[in-house]
Amino acid sequence: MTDIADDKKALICLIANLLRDCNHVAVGAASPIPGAAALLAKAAWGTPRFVNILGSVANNFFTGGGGELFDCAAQGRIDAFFLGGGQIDGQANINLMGRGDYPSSNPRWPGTFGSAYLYFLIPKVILFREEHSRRTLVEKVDFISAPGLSDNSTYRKGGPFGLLTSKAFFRFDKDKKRFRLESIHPTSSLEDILDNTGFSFDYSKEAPLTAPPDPALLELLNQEVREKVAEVYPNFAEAIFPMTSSAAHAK
Amino acid sequence: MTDIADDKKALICLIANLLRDCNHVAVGAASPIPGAAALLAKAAWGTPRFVNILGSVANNFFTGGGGELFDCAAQGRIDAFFLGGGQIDGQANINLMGRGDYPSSNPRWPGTFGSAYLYFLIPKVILFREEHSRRTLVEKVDFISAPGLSDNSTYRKGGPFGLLTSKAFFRFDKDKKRFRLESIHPTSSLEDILDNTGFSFDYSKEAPLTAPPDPALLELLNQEVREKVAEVYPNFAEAIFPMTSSAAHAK
Amino acid sequence: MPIGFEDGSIDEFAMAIPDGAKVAIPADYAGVSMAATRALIRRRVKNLHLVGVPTSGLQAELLIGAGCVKTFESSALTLGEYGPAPRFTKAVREGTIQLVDATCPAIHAGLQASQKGIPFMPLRGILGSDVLKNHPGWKVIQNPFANNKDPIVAIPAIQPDIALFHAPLADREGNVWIGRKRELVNMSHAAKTAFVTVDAISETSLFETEEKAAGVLPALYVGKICVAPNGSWPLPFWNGAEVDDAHMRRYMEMAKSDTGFQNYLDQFVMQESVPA
Amino acid sequence: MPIGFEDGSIDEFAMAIPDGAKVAIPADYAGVSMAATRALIRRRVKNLHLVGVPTSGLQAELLIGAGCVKTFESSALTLGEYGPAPRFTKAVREGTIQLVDATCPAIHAGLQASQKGIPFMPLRGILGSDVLKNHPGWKVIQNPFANNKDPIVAIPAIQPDIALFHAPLADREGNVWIGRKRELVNMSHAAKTAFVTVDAISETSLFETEEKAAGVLPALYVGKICVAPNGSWPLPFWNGAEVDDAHMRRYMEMAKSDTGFQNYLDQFVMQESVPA
Repeated sequence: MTDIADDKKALICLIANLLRDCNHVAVGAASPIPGAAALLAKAAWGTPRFVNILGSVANNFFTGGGGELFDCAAQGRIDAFFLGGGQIDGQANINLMGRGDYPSSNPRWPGTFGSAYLYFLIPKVILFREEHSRRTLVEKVDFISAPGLSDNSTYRKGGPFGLLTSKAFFRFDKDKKRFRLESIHPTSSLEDILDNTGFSFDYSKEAPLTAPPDPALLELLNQEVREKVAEVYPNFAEAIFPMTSSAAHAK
Repeated sequence: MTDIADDKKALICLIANLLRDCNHVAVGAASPIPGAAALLAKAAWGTPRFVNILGSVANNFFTGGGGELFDCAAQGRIDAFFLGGGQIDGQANINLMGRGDYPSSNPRWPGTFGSAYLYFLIPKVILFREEHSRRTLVEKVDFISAPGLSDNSTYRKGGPFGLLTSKAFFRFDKDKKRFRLESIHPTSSLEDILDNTGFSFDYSKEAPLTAPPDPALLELLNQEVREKVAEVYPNFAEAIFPMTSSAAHAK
Repeated sequence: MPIGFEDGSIDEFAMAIPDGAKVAIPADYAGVSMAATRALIRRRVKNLHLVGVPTSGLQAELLIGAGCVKTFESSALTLGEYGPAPRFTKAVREGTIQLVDATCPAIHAGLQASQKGIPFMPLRGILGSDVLKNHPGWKVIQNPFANNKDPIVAIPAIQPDIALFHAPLADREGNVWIGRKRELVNMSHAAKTAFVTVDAISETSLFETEEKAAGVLPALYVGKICVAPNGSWPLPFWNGAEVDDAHMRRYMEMAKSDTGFQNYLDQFVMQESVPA
Repeated sequence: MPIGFEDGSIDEFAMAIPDGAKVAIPADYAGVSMAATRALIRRRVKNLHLVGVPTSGLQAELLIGAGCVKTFESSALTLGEYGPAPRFTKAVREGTIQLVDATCPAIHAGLQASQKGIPFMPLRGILGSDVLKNHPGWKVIQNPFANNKDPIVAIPAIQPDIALFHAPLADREGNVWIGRKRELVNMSHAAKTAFVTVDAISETSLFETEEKAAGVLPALYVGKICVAPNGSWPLPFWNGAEVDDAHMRRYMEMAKSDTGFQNYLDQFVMQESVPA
């Protein structure tokens, strides 16, 4: 239990560092790790200055309705966002629609949401998928909900920055149109990653281990930011901050 | 003074009758006669059910900002509207831009406002211009802010219904593309109208006098509706309801 | 005042939504009229064309499961943390509903085009996705203001017959308070009319203060109102209610099988007893 | 928190609006920052491109008269019942300003295109008008969804550098309360940033209640705030103030002649003493 909590906290700290250069980060209500990371970065460095938790009432400052997120992205006012996918391939194409031949997908997943749009407009899109397996990280997705790359005639201000899983962090190299292994989490190994990744990617045999979280940052998360995370993601907070009594955070 | 007030009340009653078949009438804040007519019709018959006084705070029910009027018209949710013009011609073209060669108009008037749009989309547009002279009612306008007619390939759901002046009421005949004199106000005559109209129009030598206002309607205006008119158009109410003390309607 | 405003039951309200209607519905967090949804199933509505704005959840899942839906147009159907929607998943697998899969901003853009009375709205992104390849309505056009090649997707207007949702309050004139949920305003402007269930009636005008007025959908756009306290149950409601977590888990359990889903309908829809 | 939020004077606020800026300003009834307008004249700003949303009045009239304006883009400049705007009329007659004459919904559409990050928005109407014939930016395109000839006007995006207006309240986070005046939100979303004068500062968050939140422009869009009580004087303000009728009449009298207008500027702008 504590190990899993520690792993999740490490992911939160890693993502927080990736958001430090942002002014405004939007995250989904059902994305507790990215959401906690954005809240942590704001608490640690004051940047991102704006963190918008979509679907939340108290932590969402949009006042223009459900469309404002998309307009805001098109205005260049959202610096980072997170996308997942039932399948992600080596060209950073993502599939949120389903496995098999569309339209009779089996299984069918929820659908494309805003990915086919936001992936084009938000500069730093971080692909985040905890399950790292040949089922999720595939050679070629069955359905392109949103393409990782576009040709030169396509208006595109944003795209994939990297891919974070429970085993590793990859950076996406837009020139080479491939992922490059950036670091390996302490619970995994290069061999484990090669075994469980369905697409080919660049790597060095000396690929470093993912650095452990900075103790001060971890301390901040466990102390100050814990309350904020619990406000937005109560169930998640229960799981990763086991000392948090449910009474203390009941609404 | 009282004569002028009576004339204006007659115009109000005439317009009110034209609005009786409407669900929603929008009027400008600076259009007291049409505005009073809409309020009167609502009070008399319950139709229009919705009267929206633009630019007013208390009598404007739009909540979507300045653009809602135009969207609402495009949705087919506004049945009648009023347009004026420094010049109006025999094809119902209107000019709100200025006299002479654009852009160095002399004089320049305020500009086109929403006319170039609303004239196409609101079914019953009533042209209202009190000054009836060869200066205002011209053969051809110097600048078409909004055309009275469009060709068949043009998307057009609305257009001119009629033209009301201080001397007469004309109906616009879309097939003949001309105005037809409908009735002559008691203060004028056919000769007077022919003398003072710059465009040619159809008429019968037996063109009737404009019917005097229905006494019950006039009574309603003077009693119940007076307060409502004074709320929106205080200066105008002072002028046409001389018994209204300024104290009684001070805000 | 909207027809049937005072005395209508939720079942009468649902009767006014005809078979085959194109109905716009909000996402699970924005005020879903689950009370009207159950009444629609009770009245055995057929061939609905649902437009999930921009996504849907339990509402579409139940209507699809109950055989009320011909077409589902949206950018997702999600039950969030409860997992894959069982009836939707089955309908897709078996091809029993027609899918018009979009992406969130395109749903908004299609509604806004209808709201503005324009035939289409251009939209960035989307190019190169299989969503574009499979969408029956979208077209790629050249940006008329660009000198170089600049393709852009044109999203045709979506005009629902009815926008259907739940809101906290309506007043006696038929104005509805929607707070910050402006997608409900857009939906209603875009649709021919709006049908709204509300928790309660305000005896004073919602235009009484500028604060309240800023979050009002005017009566002009509203065709029918029905009082249905807690009408979004078991879904959460932005104006206070939390999701009924136990009920959602129970649904997921029952809806695994066809008979379980039928039992759910019998128990919670046909013989409705909504907790207060 | 916006720069200079606490300690900035109105003259410092105006200094941050550069020469040549494209500035969106609201209609006379929607919250005009006349305080900032006078400060702009005092700082002798040059070559402004004003976008009146969708019209302007005294604000543009003064700036044009004072020689601050290169381009005036709007659908009207009107002083309402006070009659023709004397300095505007003269500038048009003498050709000293560049005119981009539009129609109200096209101004809104151009801003909304910028707000949505799209190159243009199609718009009905306008065809056959001399407004279309003379507009430098609009194009007529064929509706790509029509089988027959169906021309429609394409309005290119209007992206102002700054949206400038007056509002009742801002909070310490930089959020601004605009009530029902959503054109101010559209203007601000469309512009690179918003500069706002306010009557007062709210010590509590404007997001504290849903009622208040529904009328908020979020701080994300706001670049600068300056406290300027009664900052719309002599214009009316939707949040309470009536027009200063006597002052408007005085302006009309003085602005008849060039010297009279200069005297007006000297007396009411250069040595400003705004009544409380």
